[in-house]
Formats: sequence, structure tokens, C-alpha cells
Amino acid sequence: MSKSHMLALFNDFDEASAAIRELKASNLEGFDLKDVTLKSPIEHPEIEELLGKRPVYVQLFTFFGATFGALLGFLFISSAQATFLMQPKGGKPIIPIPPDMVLTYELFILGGVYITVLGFFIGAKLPMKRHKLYNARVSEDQIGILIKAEDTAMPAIKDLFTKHRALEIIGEGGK
Amino acid sequence: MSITNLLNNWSFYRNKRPYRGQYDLNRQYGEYKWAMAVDLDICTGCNACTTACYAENNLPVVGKHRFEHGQVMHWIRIERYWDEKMGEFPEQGTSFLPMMCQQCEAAPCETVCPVAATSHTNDGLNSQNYHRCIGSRYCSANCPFKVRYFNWWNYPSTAWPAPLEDQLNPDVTVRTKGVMEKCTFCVQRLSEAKSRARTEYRLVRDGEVLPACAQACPTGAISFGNIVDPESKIAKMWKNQQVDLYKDMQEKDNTVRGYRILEDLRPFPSVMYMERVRDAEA
Amino acid sequence: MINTFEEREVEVERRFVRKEKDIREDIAWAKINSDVLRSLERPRMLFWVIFLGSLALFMFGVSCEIYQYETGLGVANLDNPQVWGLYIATFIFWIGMSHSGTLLSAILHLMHADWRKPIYRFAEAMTTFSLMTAGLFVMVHLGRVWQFYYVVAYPNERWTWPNFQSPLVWDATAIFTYLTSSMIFLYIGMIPDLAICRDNATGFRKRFYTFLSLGWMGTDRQWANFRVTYLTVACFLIPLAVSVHSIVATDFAVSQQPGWHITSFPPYFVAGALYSGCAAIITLFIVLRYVFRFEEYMTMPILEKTAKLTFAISMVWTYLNLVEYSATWYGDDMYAKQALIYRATGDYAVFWWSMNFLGSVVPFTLAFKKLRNHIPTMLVVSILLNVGMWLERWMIVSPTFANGIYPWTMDHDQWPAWVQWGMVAGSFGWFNMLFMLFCKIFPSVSMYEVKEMVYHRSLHTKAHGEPSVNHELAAEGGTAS
Amino acid sequence: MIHRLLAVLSLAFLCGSAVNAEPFVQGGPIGSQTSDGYNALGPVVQQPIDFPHYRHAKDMGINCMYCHTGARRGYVSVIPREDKCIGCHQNIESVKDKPRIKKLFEYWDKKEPIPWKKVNDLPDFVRFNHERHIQRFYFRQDRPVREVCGYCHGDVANMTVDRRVKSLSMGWCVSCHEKDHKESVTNMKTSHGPNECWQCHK
Amino acid sequence: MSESGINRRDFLKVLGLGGSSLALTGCGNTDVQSGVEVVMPNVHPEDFVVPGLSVFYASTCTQCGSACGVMGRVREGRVLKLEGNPESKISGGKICGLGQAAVQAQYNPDRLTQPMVKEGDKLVPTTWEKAMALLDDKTGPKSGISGEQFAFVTGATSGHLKALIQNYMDSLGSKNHFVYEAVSPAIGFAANRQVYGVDMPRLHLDKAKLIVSFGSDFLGTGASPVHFAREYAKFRKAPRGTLVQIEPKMTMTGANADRWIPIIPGTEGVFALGVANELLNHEEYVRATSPDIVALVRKYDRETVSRATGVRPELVAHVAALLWEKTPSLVISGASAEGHVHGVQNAMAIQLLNKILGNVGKTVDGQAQSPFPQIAPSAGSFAALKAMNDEMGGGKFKAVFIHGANPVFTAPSFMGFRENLRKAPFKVAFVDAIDETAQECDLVLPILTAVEDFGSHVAWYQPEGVEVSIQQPLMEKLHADTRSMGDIMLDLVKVRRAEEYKAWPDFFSYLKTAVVAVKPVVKYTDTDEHFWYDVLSHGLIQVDAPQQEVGANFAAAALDLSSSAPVQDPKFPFYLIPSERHNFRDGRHANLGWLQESPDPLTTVVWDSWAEIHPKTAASMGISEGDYLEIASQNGMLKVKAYLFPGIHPDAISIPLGQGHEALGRFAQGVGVNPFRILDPVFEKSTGEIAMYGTRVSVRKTGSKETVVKDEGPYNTQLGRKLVVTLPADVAQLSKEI
Repeated sequence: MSKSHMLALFNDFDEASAAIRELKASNLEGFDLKDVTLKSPIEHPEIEELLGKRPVYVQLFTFFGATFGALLGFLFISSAQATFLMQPKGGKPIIPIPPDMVLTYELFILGGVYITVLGFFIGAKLPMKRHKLYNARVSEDQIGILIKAEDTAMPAIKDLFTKHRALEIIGEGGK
Repeated sequence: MSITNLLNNWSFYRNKRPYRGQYDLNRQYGEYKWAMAVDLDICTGCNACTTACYAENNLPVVGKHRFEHGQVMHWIRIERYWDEKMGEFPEQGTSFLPMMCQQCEAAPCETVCPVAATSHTNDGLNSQNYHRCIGSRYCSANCPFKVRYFNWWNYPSTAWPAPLEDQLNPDVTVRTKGVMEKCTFCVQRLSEAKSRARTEYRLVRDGEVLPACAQACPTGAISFGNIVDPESKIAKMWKNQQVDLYKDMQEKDNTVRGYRILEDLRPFPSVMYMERVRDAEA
Repeated sequence: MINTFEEREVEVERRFVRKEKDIREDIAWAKINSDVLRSLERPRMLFWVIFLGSLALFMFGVSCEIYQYETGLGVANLDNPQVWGLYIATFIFWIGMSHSGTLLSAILHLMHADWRKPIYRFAEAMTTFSLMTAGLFVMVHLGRVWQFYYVVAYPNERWTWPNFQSPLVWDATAIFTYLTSSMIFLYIGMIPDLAICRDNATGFRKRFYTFLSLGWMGTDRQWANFRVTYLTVACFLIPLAVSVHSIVATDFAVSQQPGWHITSFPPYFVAGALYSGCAAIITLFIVLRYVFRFEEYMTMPILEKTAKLTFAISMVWTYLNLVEYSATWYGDDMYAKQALIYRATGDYAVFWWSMNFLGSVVPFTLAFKKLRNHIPTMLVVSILLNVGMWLERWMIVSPTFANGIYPWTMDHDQWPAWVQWGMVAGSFGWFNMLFMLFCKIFPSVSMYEVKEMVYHRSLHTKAHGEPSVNHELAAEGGTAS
Repeated sequence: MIHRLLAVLSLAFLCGSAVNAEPFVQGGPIGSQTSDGYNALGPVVQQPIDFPHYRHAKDMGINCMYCHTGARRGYVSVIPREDKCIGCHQNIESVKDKPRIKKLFEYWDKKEPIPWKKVNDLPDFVRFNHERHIQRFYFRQDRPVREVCGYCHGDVANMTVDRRVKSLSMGWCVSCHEKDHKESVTNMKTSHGPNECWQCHK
Repeated sequence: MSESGINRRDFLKVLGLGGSSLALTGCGNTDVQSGVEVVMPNVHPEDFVVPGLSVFYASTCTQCGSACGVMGRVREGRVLKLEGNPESKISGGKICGLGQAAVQAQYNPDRLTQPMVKEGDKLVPTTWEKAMALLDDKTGPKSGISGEQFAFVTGATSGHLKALIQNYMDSLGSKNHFVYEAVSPAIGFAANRQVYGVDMPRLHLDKAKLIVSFGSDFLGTGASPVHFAREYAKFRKAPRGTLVQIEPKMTMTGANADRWIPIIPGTEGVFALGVANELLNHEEYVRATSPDIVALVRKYDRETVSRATGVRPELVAHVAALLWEKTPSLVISGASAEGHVHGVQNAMAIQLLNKILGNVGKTVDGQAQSPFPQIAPSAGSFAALKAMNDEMGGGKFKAVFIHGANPVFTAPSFMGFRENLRKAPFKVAFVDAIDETAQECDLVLPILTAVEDFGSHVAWYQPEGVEVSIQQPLMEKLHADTRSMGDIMLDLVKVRRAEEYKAWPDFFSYLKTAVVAVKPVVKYTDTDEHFWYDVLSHGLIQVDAPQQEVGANFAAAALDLSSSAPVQDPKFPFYLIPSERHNFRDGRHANLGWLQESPDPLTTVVWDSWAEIHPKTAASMGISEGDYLEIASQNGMLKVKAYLFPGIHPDAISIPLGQGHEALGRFAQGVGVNPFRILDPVFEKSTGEIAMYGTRVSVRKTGSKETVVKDEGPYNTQLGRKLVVTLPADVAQLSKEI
């Protein structure tokens, strides 16, 4: 019961989506839709929808990043002002709100951006090693469908891809 | 650095300066508020104060070329203004104005310094810490009186050819290139006097310490003292002239001479000037 | 020529119907790749000549700084009231320049204006580099650069902190945030393109791009995260960009100096920043289009749209400028009024009037379609606009110092010394250098986004069946080149 | 040292607890006087005469301020004037032929000052006021002299030639100025040290 | 900083402790360190010397003739600053800028540090032995020099050095001691002697309600500026006195006047008589005035006076009305009224007003009579130099000593002083820095500055009693090869009178003996030693002395000003006003950087000379600020930048004195021009003094232009700001002030 990978390259999105739609409908033994990975030179949300719900958690990172950026920023600044013995300034309180707000705002953005990007790297699993079934033409103009399935299901899938005019089908053994 | 500290003292940290009662004899820090009064009627414009300041505070002599480029370092300067309504001749003489750092209570320079090199002392002075200064010159840009002087050149190596450097006052730093400096009310004298007084369990006596300019001034046009002490001459003068340290608009009789310069910008200066008097019938 | 009514009608109709497209939707994706990657090939001799020229200019600026560092700021001929001079003026100029990238990549991205796609990459690079250039001026103008770390808030053995009340600290924070954020934004947006480069490169460059592309494969998961991230960061960048230049404006607006203490300064600065940024985009647009033969991507309609945008912003700027003047004139602030009169009639009058002319009158050339489509005119106009914007910054900084609040210390004849000019020139060399390097190392047109654009346009055409009108792009590109 | 400080500070910040320098600790070997992270053993300084502090301060039990007379009345604690050394030593016959004493008399006979090296040498722009500290902690709080002087100078009574034992950095000064100290033995009111730049920077 | 040798001045054994720490930010010691700097303990100091604390010593300022008592602040053996000595009746604890700068003279980098002897055209260093041998060779008994062949030129001197110099002259049998001051009060003194019978009466500024000053810059350059400034402050306090200043060019005093009246130079006397004429409309004044004077004064009616003086006729009446209204008043004459051919008459005419108004005895009375005539001040005069110059030109002198004067610089070119000086075969200068005169000398001896040396001074203006100001060294001598002037003179005296002076090894002991001798006069009862230290610690001996009698003698003949109308010469249409600046005086202090950088109060120009010209005149000639002008008299031409100055008579040009040095070191050399050079040979007719204000010049614009280096900005008004506010005197309620 070993699983292996297979990459099929398509000329355009229509063919690729047709192939996925059929895969989805086929209910093959030893194959799960969540094991399908679409590789494309551009983003294409419509096909991604076909692949089922694949949640993105970046916003969560953003929320926490921004909140903590702002909160810690304000606390950091105000407590630094409160402790810095030489801080008294004529005309202004020792902890002045408007300037601190400006800085809090900047730190809010700083936290937001940094943590969002962190979330992106985590969510997109970057940096990563390229999958060995990667094909450079994916970055050019072709659409690839990478599947992982039981060896038993492979021939059927291969047939399905061929039916949808896959330009090339590469298996793990280099077939 | 703690949140408890923040919460406990929040209202203190939120006090807007200057606030009434900021200087108070009963508080240990706030026993002094140094202030000055300059009587423009008896200032003769003789520049003794300027030279005294050069001697006391290690001010470099910049030379003709640099003076021409506006890089002179006099902490106190005597300005001379002709009357605007002057006819062919200045028949009422001229106006002299000794201008030094006004040690503003709400100093515009303090808030803008990025590194807190200039801040307020407990004695109400506007301190300038040369060693902290990185030379952004923002304080000078924001000073309405333009009494902050920047070291455009490396004066320590040029302004005191040997043995002239032997005259330098060891109590005052010789400022290197790239830092801002300004009148300090001769803080080295003040802290010496304060230290002496504390050892003797007392406050600094009125007249015990004077800045170099006030000490030199032949006519005594410059008065100096601790305004917190109600018995001091300076406090009496301010009161008599109806100038209130904490007010930005003075309500006073028109027979009274006291005023502070550029009060409309609300810097709350610590230097009170007394109007020049001219005998209109002369 | 047109005699009959019908003929005239046909002409009118043609004018309306014939709408040039931003980009041909039938460009093969592989061609996009090869066209853009061509720009990364071994540069021509001329590149090196210009690069070395920029380097020499930069080195001149560096030697000026070394001289100033050793001798003191006096060599720049600054003095007591005139404390900032060209350094801060040029600092604001470069900060302003940086706003275009954000405008194109973030604001237009959110507004789904997809014509930005072929040109936003270099604009973003411009953002990053001009911020780096601006940072130089912060350093250069300091009296004691070697103590710069005092501004950084970190726990130290002196137990000191910077003064968080100072607009300069806000500046430092905002610029740091902006610089890092826009660098990240630039980089993130470039990852798919770096993957393309990786797939097409060999040898050392392959390793380099492999490292930078972080193993991007274009999987659905990556794209989905990418999309969200890109959008989120863009959302952050817009307020950030606005805040950065507002904060730079507060450097002036929170002070009490006449001519600075103005409520409308923050929007005025932001408008000025977008303005000069857009003008710079036009300049670089034309240069890149010519140098890399990007006529198919940087098309005339895009240029025209950019020009229109510039014109719109220039009018906003003009409006805010006039508001400032009239508010000062109408208000009862003696100091500000005297400063304004001094600007218009004093020693800086020539520069002040040229600033107004270049900033408010010259942009009217952008209102004419003919001129908008005439590339040499656009090149000249865009450069003039930037000259005008540089003058604007200078006219904000210097005349106020020369004619401030205090009459005794006013100083009317302090002309910046060659050291200052040298460093201003050096900054252009530095920027140029960085930009040229960027163009040769990274794709200056976003390949994947052009593909997206082409793809979506072709879908649209297919759906609406709009006939493809003849393209005169190649022909026009030809005349331009 | 800085790393430790950094760690302490960031920890303190996160926990929201105050960093305080710990109280006076008396005695102990050089460099072990405090655990506040500010210990810094200065270099061994070659002095013209290896002055035995332990002999004077510990064995003979002489108050520091008997020789360092300036400490109670001025900024500088003062290296004792030469006639002060002679004043005592010309009457102490028992050690007169010791090499160090001989050397002292050589200087005296030539009327030459002894070129002592500064051990606790603050930067030129810092004005440390001995008088204030001695007045507050020695005279008013009535603490032992070895504790008061030793807070900054370490256990000099156990040294021959003095050696710097504290970092004397600004943060170290501030750490103590920040704390509340009693006014005097009788006055329980507390106050912290002055906190303005000009107090120490000239 | 470690000089600790046992010194005869044992009270000064304070040197030692290192750490003369000049804190330099950025350089120097910026970190905590160990074992780098060396600290020198004192070996055997005075008990009151605590390292790190300043000690103040009382002394006397010698920057001008006022002899203000000062306190020198000494730290670690260096004098750092001078303050006024509060015990001094002259300075009252105050000090002027000129006095402050005395420490700069001490540390001047261009000080002469060793004796110089002339070889060929150049001065080359030599040793004291050789120098003294040369002196002995040329002036000693073996040289065969007679008293007739010897001349000693000094500035105004007083005190025991003066006595010693006199003794030296006596030992040589010479009477040729020429006391020369380039800017001297001699004309005023002459007038005062005629009128009051004394050189200088005491003026009570504080008692006056109105001061009418005819060109007297008593606040800046007068007899005793610091004292007068203090008096002026009292005068301005309630009840506030009114100051009227009448002069052709605004001085610092004029700048503070309630009413400043420009007048044609030289016609001040006419104006005074015009005022007198108006005053004599009041019967009581006529009664107090002798008829012949009344008759004389009656000639000066308003219109005549106005025509002569260029002052509006109603102003004459106005000044008279003020004088009538405000009593007591005080009328002062000053340099610009006196520096004319008829200077003495002018001054007398001005003093006549005091007589008419009855001020004599009220605001004008006598100074205390000094009980020590041998140390009383001898005021300098120009006439002395003129006499000396004439004799020297005839080749009479074989040896000339010069001390405290710089005649080569200050003598007008028409005298040919430099050439005449060259005729003398042996010239010796005693200086602390090489000036123009020293450059011409054969032997230049470096002397100590005032802050290193002992001395005693008596001012010629004594406000209260007689103050003998004691000058004591504030520090060790800075340069090993310099000597006290007193020591040198004592050595020279001993050459001929060894027996008489053998008791005194040096000037210090001579002075001490002399001072202690005063003990009975001040009724001091303790020991000599105590008295001496008492004197040193106070810095002065205050002697109560009877007041001089002041008369008021006026003869109508002496007041005849009918010939005072200025000579009109179309070739030289302008009056030259060589104005004395309070910081530079005659130029001897031009080598002090602080003074060079201290802006002139009225023009704020620094480091330069300038020509003040009235804006109206300038406009008519197309002159703007910074234009180089050629200002030519019959005796020379100066090229100097124009400064448009409203406080000057439109027919006058003013150039400040003191600049234009060819020597005196880096701070003075090549700065500005020297108006002394172009003075015309116009002399006051009764005293023979040069009429400083009598020179006529022409002005030509050269076409070249340069920035005037000044502190003032582009505007000279307040631009509507409320910086200096003026309150009318009748509104102000000074009496309610504190």
C-alpha cells in the first residue's frame, strides 16, 4: 500500500479544471482530493475552489501581529518614558499621548506587516525544498496537477489526465 | 520600568508642564526655580556680559570669517534695534536687548530633540547635555529666540592656540564639533552653590550665586535668583512687575514694565524683561 | 479636409470607438518570460559607462561627507538660523519620491486597476531605493553621525532612551517601518518571478535565485497564502505611506517657525510626495521602455493613465499649496505672513516662483492628449516636475530659516556650499546605481502579473466578444524608440 | 555585561517588575561586592609608591577622610597633600627605613609631587560630587565609612594599591539614584537621587 | 601643571594638582579608565587651597586707568576669570568687558616670552644676561650717557612703579619722562583747572535729575566707565533722571540718552552758550552770573546758535527748559567737544552751564585729595609725545625707553615718529607682546602681565576717598623668561644707587615696604605682616582724605567762541570722527580675541574697521553698506568699508580707533585700519594737544564691495515684534518698583 506522486501538465486552465472536476467526481479508491496540488504560473482562485476548502490563516497572524505591535508598542514607549529619569520636558507631560499614539501607530503597522509575512511563510510552507516532480514549465505557461495516490489508483488517474489532453505526465520513477 | 509604576504614577506623568505648584519649597525637588530679570532701561549695551560669558563658559573665538558666516558662539548677545518710527536721527537713542537662552518652562527645543539631550531640570532650567547631543539641530530650528549655537567647526583644536587653553574653565565642558550649546545660567556655579548650601542644611541664599553675566554687568541690569523663595529679590521683582511664571498672557497695569519676550508663542520664558523707559518730553 | 457631415460623424465615432488597449491579450506567456528575462542579460557597454558615472558621482558625495565629517558641518556653510540647508530639503524630496511605489502597488492594487501591473515593480524598487537615499541624508546632516545609535530605542548601560516626543524619532520609526515593509512587500511580490528566474538561470545565478525564491512552486496553497498576504500588506502600506510623509510634515508642522506651523502640511506633503513619485515613474517608465524595449508591456495607454494620474495629483498639490498661501495671507499670524512675503519677494524669490511655475503650470501639459502621447515631451515634463518638487522642499526649509520669528538672527545670504551640492549630486548617483543594479538582477516587470493581466483580459474579450481593434502599439513604440 | 543587562532589562520589562540595585554589601574579595551586574575589575595600576591601603585603613583603622579630605567638602576627594604623609611619618620611627617610606621622603626632600595615577577616572565631562554622597550617607545616615566609600570603591581596606571594582557606568549611577534613600538617621522621609543631566554632566 | 618650586611668593604656593581637566566631548577622556591620567598632589599648599575648588584673590585691573578692584578666580594654579571686587569703591564688584579680557592677555599665544635684540633688521631672541649687559653698556655709568640724552616714554602711570621710574630718572639726572596717552583727557583737565582749579572734579551722576552731556561717553570710555555705569544705574532708578546727549556721532552713552541731538563737530560750546542765553531769561540765574559773562552769552541767541550748530532752534530752548525744570542737573563735557582747536573754550562754555545752574558743589564737587603725591597718577598727554618727538628728531636722545605706550602706532603720520625714533641709537621697549613700537626697538624686554605681577595703582578719578589699588599676582608666571617691570626698574636703579636700594631684593619687597609705610595713615594698629596680608586680601587701601576745593572761575575772555566756526574746505567736506571704542581704546588691547569678537554696541561690527556714514549722505553719494570708501585727509588715506549709521551727523564720517595693527600678533594684525594715521596737524590752541576731531576728510566710493562682518541681521528694527518695548517716563512708576 504505498503512495506515489504524479504530475500532469496542461496547456490551459480549462483543461486542468475539467480534469480536476472529473477526478473529484470519480471517487477513486486510494485517492483523496486533498492530495491534489495545483501548480500554476498565475493565481487562479476559481480552480482552487474546485479543490475544496483549503483555509488560509494569514489574517489571524495579521490580527495578532497588529494587536501586539500596538499594545506592546504603547507599553514599551510609555514605560520607557516613565522610567527615563531625564525625560521631563517643558510644556508637555512626561507621557504625552499624541506622540505616543504616532509611534504606537507605526509599531502597529510594523507588527502587522512582520507577523503577516511570518504567517505567509508558515502558511505557504516557505522556504521549502522544491518537490522533485516540479517542472520549470509551470512557471512559464503550463498548469500542473500533482497528485498523490495509492499505486493502485495511478493508472486510472493517468488515463483521466490523458483524456483531458495532458501535455505530459510525469510519474515518480521518471516515467 | 514596570506597569505598576505606570499605573501608580499615571497622573504625575500626565501633568502638563508648567503646572502651578511645579516649583514648591515643600517638595524636595522643586526648591529652586532660577529666574532672571533684565532691566532694559539701565542696560547700556556695553557687552561686559558677553565677554564675561566667554570667560566663564569656554566659548570659542571663531574669527572674522566664521563670524561672517553666522557661526558665532556668543551665548548672550546684545541686540541693537533702531526705533521703527525713527526719523532722520535716532533721537531717543537706541534699544539694547541682551538675549540669552530664556530657559523656557515650556521650551520648544526640548520636545523635539530626538535623543533627549535637552530636557528640563528640577530647577526649571533647560539643560543641554553635550555628550548626548547628536547634532540634529532640530532644537535650534525650533527655538523662537535662536539662542542655541551649534559647533560648526572643531573648536577645541583651533580656537585656543596654546597657552590660551590654560584659561579654560575646568567646570565647563569644551564642546567639540557637531554639538549644540547654549546659555546654562552658569549651571556650574549654581550646582556648586546648591551643594554648599545642602551641606550647611539650608537653601541657597539670595544673591549667593550669580551667573557670570549678572555678576559682571556694571549697571546691574541683570538680576538673578531663586523665584521659589518668596523673600528673594527676583521673586519680589517678578511679583512687583506682575509677571506670572505660569501664565502665557499677563494681565497687568500699563504702568508696570515687566514682560516676557514672544510670550504669544507660549514658551513661558524664565527671563523677565523690564521695558525701556524714555522721557518723551526730553 | 473633412467636408461632409457623414465624414465628420465617422471621425467622431472612430475617436470614441477606437480605444487603445493597455496590453495585447494575445501575447504568449512564454514570450513574456523571455522578453523580461532578456533584460537580465549581460549589460551593454553603455550600462557600465552610466553605472560608473553614477558610482563616480556617488563617490564624490562620499568624499564630501568625509570632508565634512572630518572638519565639521561648517564646511557646508550652514549657520545659526540656517541650520538644515539642502540636506533636509533633499531628504524630504527622496522620502516623497518613495511614495509612488506604494501608490502603484498598493492603492491601485486595492482599486483593481490592473494597468499598474507591468509598471509597479520598478516603482516599488524606486520606493525602496529612494528611502535608502533619504536615510543617507538623515545621517549626513547630523553633527555627530558617529553617535547615531542614540536615537535607537534599546536598553543600554546608560539607562537612557530616545525622546519619544520628538518628530525625528517618529521619523526614524516611520521610515524604518516603511523601508522594511516596502522591502518585504517588494520581495514577497517578487517571489513568483524569482522562481521564473530560477527556472531559467544557470550556474551561480541559479543558486542565487534558488535561494531567493525559497522553493516557490506555484502550488495552490502558496498562491492562496500569497494572495491574502499581498492584499494584507498592501492594506498596511497605504496608511503607512500616508503616515510616513505626514510625520515628515510634522517635523515642520509641530515647530513654531513661520511657514512651517501650518495645519495643512501633512496632506500637502503627502500630495507632494505622490506628485514627485508619479513624475519620477514617468521618467523611469520612459527610460526602461526605451532601454529594455518593453514597448509591449509599458504601453502608451499605461503611460497616458500615469500621466493623467500625475495631473490629478498635481492639481491636488496646487490646491493645497494655494490653501497654504491664502490661509497664511488671510490669517493674522504676522510671522507667517512676513515669511510668505519674504519667500515671494526676497532672496529666494526666483526659486520660489519657479517652484510654483514648475509645480502648478507645467503639469498642464499633461492635460493634452497629444502631449501625453509624445514621449520626449513627457520625459522633459516629468523631469521638470521633479525639479519643481525638489525646489518646493528647498523652499519649505531654507526661507523659513532665513526669515524666521526672530528679527536679529535672520540671515538672508547663506548660499549652500559645494559640499552640500556635492552630497545632493551624490545621492542621485547612489540612487541611480542601486536602480541600475536592481534592473539587471531582478525582473523590472512583474512577469506573473502581466500573465494574469493578459489572461484576464483575454477572458474578458472572449466573454464580450469585442472585436480586436488594430494595434498601433508597435508602430508607436517604433516612433518613440 | 551588557548582555546580562539586556537580559535583565527585557525580562523586567515583560514581567512588569522593577529593576533595583541591591543594598550595600560590605567586605568580600575584590570584584564580589555587588551582584548587580556592574562589577568590572579595572586594570592593575602601577603607582610610584605601592601605597598599602590595608595598613592604613584596616590595620590602623584610619578613616578614609583623614587623608582624602576633599571628599566631605568638594567635588574631588583629593589625593592627600604630601606634607600630610610626612606629618605622620616623620614621627613613626619604626617604619622609616622601609623602602616605600624612603621613597616618600625622597620625593619630599626634592619637594616634588608624587605622580599618582588616577584609578577611578571618570570621563572628563562627568562631575562626580563626593561631598554630596559623603554628607548624605556618612554624616546624615551615619553609616560606616567603609560601607559608604566602599559602595563605589569596593573594599579598599583590603587592598594594597587601589583598584577599580565597579563599572562606574551611567546606568550604574542611575540604578542607585533611582532608589529612594532615607534623608538621615532620624528623618525617615525618603527621596531619590537627582535625576537631571546637569547634575553630573558639565 | 606641576610647578611647585618653593617661591618667594610663598602665599602663592598653590600649584600642583593635575586634572586641569578640560572636558572635551568627543575627544579627550570619554570613558571610565584607570591608570592613564596622572594626578599630582600638592606638596605643601596653603590651608585654604582645596583642589577642585576655586580660590579668589583680590587684585587690580590695569586694562585702563580706572584701576578697578578685581577678584581673580584661581583653580589649580591658573587664573581663570576676573570678577569685580565688591570692596572696591570704583568697581563695586562689577567689571567691564575690557577688564574680563585681561586673562586673555595673560595667556595670549602671541606673548613675548623671551628678551629680543635687534640684529640687522630683525629681532632675535637673546638671554636676560646679555640683555641686561647690553642695557648696562648703553645706559649704565660707563656709557657716559647724560640725563639730557635719555628719554623714558610711558603711558599714564601711578603707584609705586611710577615712583620707581621717577627714582630711576632721578638717578640718571634726567627730566625726560614723557607720559603719553594717545587718547588723553588733557584738554578737559586744562579746562577744569581753569574753571574748578582741579584736574577732575567729582561728578555725582546719581544725584542729578538731568544730565546734559556734550559728547562725553562716560559709560564707555570716560574716566571710570564701570563706576559711572553704576552711578548711571542709580541715576536711572526712581526718581528717574533724564539724559540728554549732544554730540556729532552717537556714542554708547548717546545710545542710552532720552534725547540725542546731533551737532556739527566743534560747535558744542556755541550750543552751550545758546542754552546759557536761554537760561539767563530766568532772573535768578542772571543774578548769580557776572555781568560780563551775561553780556557775552547774550550774543548767542537761538537763531545764531542754530545756524552755527545745525541744531533746530527750538531744541536750544528745549534743552534750556529741561535744565530749568529738572534740578539738580549735571552738565558734562566730553571728548568730542574738547578735541578741537578751541577745545578748552568749548569745555569751559559747557562747564559754564554748571555754574549758572548752581550745580557746582551739588553735583560737581571735589575729589578726595590724595595724601600720597609721589604715587598719584600722572595723566598722559599728546603734548608730551610731541615735545619728545621734536627733540628726538633733532637727534638729542641716545637712549629711549618705552613702556605702556605704543607711539609708533598711535602717533599721526605727520609727526614722522617712526623715522624720528630710528634716529635714536638705542631704544628699549618693555612689553608683553611685540607691538609696532617694539618692532622698531633695539632691545625688547618681556615683562609680566598684570595678573602675574605685583603693583599698585591710584586712579585719577576717585569716587570716594582715595583708593590705592593693590595688584598682586594671581598665578605663577607663565613664561619662565619674563620678568616683572618693577624688578627690572629696581635693578636699573640699583646700578647707580645700589646703597639706597640694597634692602630690597625685588620689587615685591619694595612694594611691601612702601605699602606697610601707609599703616599710620589708615590708623592700622596690628603688625606689619598682618597689615600686608590684610591689604592683599582686600586688594586695596582705602584712605579717607579731605575733599579738594572746587571753585568756579569764568572769565568772559576765555569763553570767546567767535572764532570757532569750522574752516570750510571744499576738497575735504567731511568731519572725521575717530571714535574711541570702549573695548579697544587706543588699540593696545586689539590682540585679545574676546574683544575682537565682542560686537561694537552700536554697529555690531566685529573684527574690522568701518566708516560710519549717515544714510542720507550715503544715499546722495550712492553708497550702500559694505562699499569700500577711500577716506582721505591731507595726511593720508584709508580704505574702509561703509556702514550706514543713522546716529551720526550727515557731514561727518566716523572710523573707530584701535584697529589697523601691523604687529601685536595674530588677533590684531591686519584687522581694519588705523585712523590715527590720517589725523591732520590741528592742535588745541592753549594746551598743544592734538585736536582729535579737527581733521577734515574727503570720501570717495571705490566701487569694490565686501560684506560687513557684523552680528546684526538684515533688519535693524524689531519688525513689529514686541522685543524691546518703550514706556514713556511719565507712565512708568519706577518708585513703586523693587
